[in-house]
Amino acid sequence: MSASLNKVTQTLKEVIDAPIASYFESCVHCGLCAEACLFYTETGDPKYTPIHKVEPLRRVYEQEYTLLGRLMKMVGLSKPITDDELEQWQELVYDSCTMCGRCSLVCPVGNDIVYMIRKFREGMAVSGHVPDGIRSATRRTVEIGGPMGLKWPAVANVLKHAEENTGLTIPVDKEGADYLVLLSSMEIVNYPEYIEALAKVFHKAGISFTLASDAFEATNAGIQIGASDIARVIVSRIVDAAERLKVKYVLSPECGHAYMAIRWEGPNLIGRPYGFKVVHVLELLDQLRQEGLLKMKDTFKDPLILHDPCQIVRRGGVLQAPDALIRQVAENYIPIADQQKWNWCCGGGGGASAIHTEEAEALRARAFGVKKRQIEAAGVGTVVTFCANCRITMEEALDHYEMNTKLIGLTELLAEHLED
Amino acid sequence: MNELQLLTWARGPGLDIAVGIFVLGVLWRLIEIYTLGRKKDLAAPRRAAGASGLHTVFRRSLAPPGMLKRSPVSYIGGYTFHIGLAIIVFLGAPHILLISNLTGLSWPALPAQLIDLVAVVTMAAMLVMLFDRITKPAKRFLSTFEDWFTWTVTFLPVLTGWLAVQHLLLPYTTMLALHILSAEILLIVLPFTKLFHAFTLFGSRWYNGSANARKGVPV
Amino acid sequence: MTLDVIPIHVANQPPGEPGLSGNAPPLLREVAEQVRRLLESGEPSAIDLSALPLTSADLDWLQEKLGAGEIAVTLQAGGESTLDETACPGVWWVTHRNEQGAVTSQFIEVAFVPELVKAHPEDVAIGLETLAFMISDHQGDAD
Amino acid sequence: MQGPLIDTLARQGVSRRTFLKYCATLASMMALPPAAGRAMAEAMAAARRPSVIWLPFQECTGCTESFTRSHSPTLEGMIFDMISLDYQETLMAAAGHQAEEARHTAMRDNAGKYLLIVDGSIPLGVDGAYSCIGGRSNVDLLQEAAAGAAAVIAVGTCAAYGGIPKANPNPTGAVSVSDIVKDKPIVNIPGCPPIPVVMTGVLAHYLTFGSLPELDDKGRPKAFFGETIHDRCYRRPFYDQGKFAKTFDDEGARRGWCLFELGCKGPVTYNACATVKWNGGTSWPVESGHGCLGCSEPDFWDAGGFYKALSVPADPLGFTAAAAMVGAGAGVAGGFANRAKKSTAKKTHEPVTLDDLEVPK
Repeated sequence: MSASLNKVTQTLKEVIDAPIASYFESCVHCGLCAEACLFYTETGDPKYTPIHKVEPLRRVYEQEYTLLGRLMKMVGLSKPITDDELEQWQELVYDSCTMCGRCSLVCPVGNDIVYMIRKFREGMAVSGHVPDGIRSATRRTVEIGGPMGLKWPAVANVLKHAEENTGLTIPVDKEGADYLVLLSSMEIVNYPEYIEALAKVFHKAGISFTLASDAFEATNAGIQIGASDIARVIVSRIVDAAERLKVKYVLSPECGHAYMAIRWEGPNLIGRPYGFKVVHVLELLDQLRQEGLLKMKDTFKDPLILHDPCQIVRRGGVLQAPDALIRQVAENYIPIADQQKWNWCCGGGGGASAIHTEEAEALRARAFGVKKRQIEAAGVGTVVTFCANCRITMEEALDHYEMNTKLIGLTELLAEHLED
Repeated sequence: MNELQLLTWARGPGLDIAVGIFVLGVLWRLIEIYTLGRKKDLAAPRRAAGASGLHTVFRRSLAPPGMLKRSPVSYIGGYTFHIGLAIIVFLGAPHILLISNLTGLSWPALPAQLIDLVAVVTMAAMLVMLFDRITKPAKRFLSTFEDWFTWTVTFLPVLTGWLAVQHLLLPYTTMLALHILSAEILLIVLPFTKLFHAFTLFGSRWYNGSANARKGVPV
Repeated sequence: MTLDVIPIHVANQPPGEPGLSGNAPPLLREVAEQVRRLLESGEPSAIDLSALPLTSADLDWLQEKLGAGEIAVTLQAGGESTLDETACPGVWWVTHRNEQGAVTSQFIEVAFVPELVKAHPEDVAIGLETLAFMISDHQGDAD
Repeated sequence: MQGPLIDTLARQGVSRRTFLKYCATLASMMALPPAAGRAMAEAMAAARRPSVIWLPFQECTGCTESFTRSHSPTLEGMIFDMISLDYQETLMAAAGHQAEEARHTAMRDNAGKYLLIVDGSIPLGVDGAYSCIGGRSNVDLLQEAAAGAAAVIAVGTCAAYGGIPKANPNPTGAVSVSDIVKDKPIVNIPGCPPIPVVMTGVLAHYLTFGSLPELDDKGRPKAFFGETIHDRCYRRPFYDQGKFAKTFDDEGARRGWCLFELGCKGPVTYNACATVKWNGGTSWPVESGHGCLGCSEPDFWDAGGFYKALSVPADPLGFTAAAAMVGAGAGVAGGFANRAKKSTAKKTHEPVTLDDLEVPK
């Protein structure tokens, strides 16, 4: 067995647990998970059936942790995993899985397939069977500080602009603030309006907040690539900063997997509960709305639909806030059929949007078909979302299909119509 | 060996062996699977109504929104043959007698003609499911020897039971012996094949439900 | 003590008389066919009613349809047998009973005279011998 | 006593019409067409009665009782009018050497033509010493008599299939007639005891057509053993409705419901009791409130108990508790091994670095 394969099995042996065992034993090959996966529904290619994407993991489970499997392995009746195989599975595990978790909601025997993918990626990552795009994003995050290679001076520059535009101060490294605000590189570079909107809201509500110069980046390529050790390094920066600055809350930005990383995976990565609370920006906004602190001066008139980012809604549990907030600001909000926890992914989650091979991009464009139909069926020109990654994925897809649809971030939309 | 001896063997040593292996297998597999354990989730939980492991154990028995339309054969066929099997196994008079003999529990049976009808419907549903497995790309793609094997092993007891009652193909005694033997094969292979989902699906649903319930998502 | 005193009552029929099975009406055609054959070729025939899947309601129906004719023969031979002509001449309803009175077999016989009614030549010959004895006895007495 | 049958009957006061009537009923029972009854009567009336040698082996005389218990000239009783019974230990007046002499004479005079009736099983243990007549073992006597027989009729379950003597643990090494006689036609008339009229039917068939009736795969006349007790049972509708007597004195038993749950073997027993009945058509076991024991089937004595329903275990399950222990043991052992393996993997865990993410060389 090659050294890398050895690493794979060692790693998988560590991560395989009772739920994974139970899931594999329960699978009856009914194929219903395929019907929940946009890569299958949009391509019709059965290799995209979610449970098939973790087939090597199943074999390792069977060979290592079942008595019969061990016997079979001993007498040489089982098929060991190979590097070639993992190479082949890389596309299935990364390019064509956005970890949207829709399959986990339909499996009739209750298998949490996305949980299995997440574990399987641990093994894929340690053996280097990962797409270049995610690998380099991870490297940049660890070595430079963010997936896009953004450094603090550039961020400080954006903050300065925001202060100028809003006339409000944006505190940095301020000890004892209520909220530590995190950002995602994508917001800093592409949607700086988010920072301005946030400043306005905090100011209006009279809440103290701060940014940390050594922990401004919320995203965590480590959990996308599936390397917990690396994810831990990245999340520790935020935890350290939050504890150093003694904040009560850490505010997760409009970014799906960032929320997953800091809110749900973080404590498990560092091995202890936090001394602070992690709040998603929409949760905060909805709380302010309920307290009457989020008053609109006017409403947005164009008909629009809402795209629920998987990691925040279905997998993150922020279920009610987005709907309540959009109704606050949009006059012609059109609810769509598959919404909230039943939403369809944009096609770029789980690190997929960082993969820039021709095949991956073509596949993403096809997978966007379901979203495209939703937009067309609703007959709207505007889509509101609250994840920078969804937004950039959809922008690329809309360009690809030459659709004239406008994308707006929810926080930004609220800020625009906020009472002065 | 004549057919009465075969029947007596099936009812005697055969049943003993089959039930023995079944009990052995079920306990072994359950312990093997669930002692693997899992890490405690350290993230602060979020509570939501209707989100818990137990909720999911029950909720997953219903087709999720939109799925019935996407895959009607899987759901309607699946429901039909699962419910059919349950009716036959738990409401057929001879089966109740067996259960009562093994456990001491007893309840009223359904008329034989009704069980007959259910058996026919169940077999039809299973054949439709088989056809579906052959023709539907995702299912066909996932299918291994085990899938065809377990289908056969599940189908045979229904078929032989029905043939025995209908006096078709072979004398009743032989068919009854084959029926009991096929049910014994089913018992023996159940813990070691995907048929074990009959036990693990509760654990799986519960794990999925409770993990997501911590995030406040009723799944 | 009679049997009814014993508190075990055996229901010979399930509750609610099983009705007509629908097997009786075609038998009428069969009988008609046999009668036709009897007329054309003089060949007698019979239908074994106990070999057919008939309910007691079917038998009643059949018996009622065929009706009663002019001749009713009673035979005392190892239990009572009845050979009754039906309303259709040439069609006989034959019932054999054992010594306990239970029906052992039942037929519809199509014949000018049921076979069993006719005396066998050998028996007739024996009868003739008996007659000859009687005559010689009588002559002896007269002498 | 070598004249035509009809004369013998006449001497006993059986009229020709009575005989005709019996033949009609017999034909009906054997599922032969009505015309066959007539043909049978004609043929039999004129037939010369075949010589019959009746050998009793390991038996209880129940079969003989069954045939001889009819007081009046009934169908069953006619058996003895139809044959020239030259040797039957229980019935014959002769004994000892005289009886042996009678058998030898019959065998010599009718060589190749006589019928051999056997009741009882044949013990093979200790060279057949378990059952001897006049110092000769049963197997020896059977082989000698079978050699010159036209056909063998094995009467009763013991002769047909070994019966009760063959039941576990079969101390005498009992076997059936067909286990020993391989070169003669054999008709099995099983039952404990068998239905007498079946014997009459077989003999009538033999006398009428000169051949044995059609047999099933267990050597039984199909006409009588073609269907199960269950299929011909008047209580069958209750089975179909799911109405069962649970004890011999409950409401269900009083109302005549199905006896399946009380261990009735009707569903797997091929015999004619339900239609022919017993004691001159008076009743039969199920009608009397007791389930069928399955006495006409091979090995009925060891078929899991007379009072155990067919769908319940024939023997108490013996492995289950042990299997549960072994299963739990294997599971726990596997569980420990798995956990050890997992903790080793964790202990030897080397932190994943960025370099690990690179493509393996």
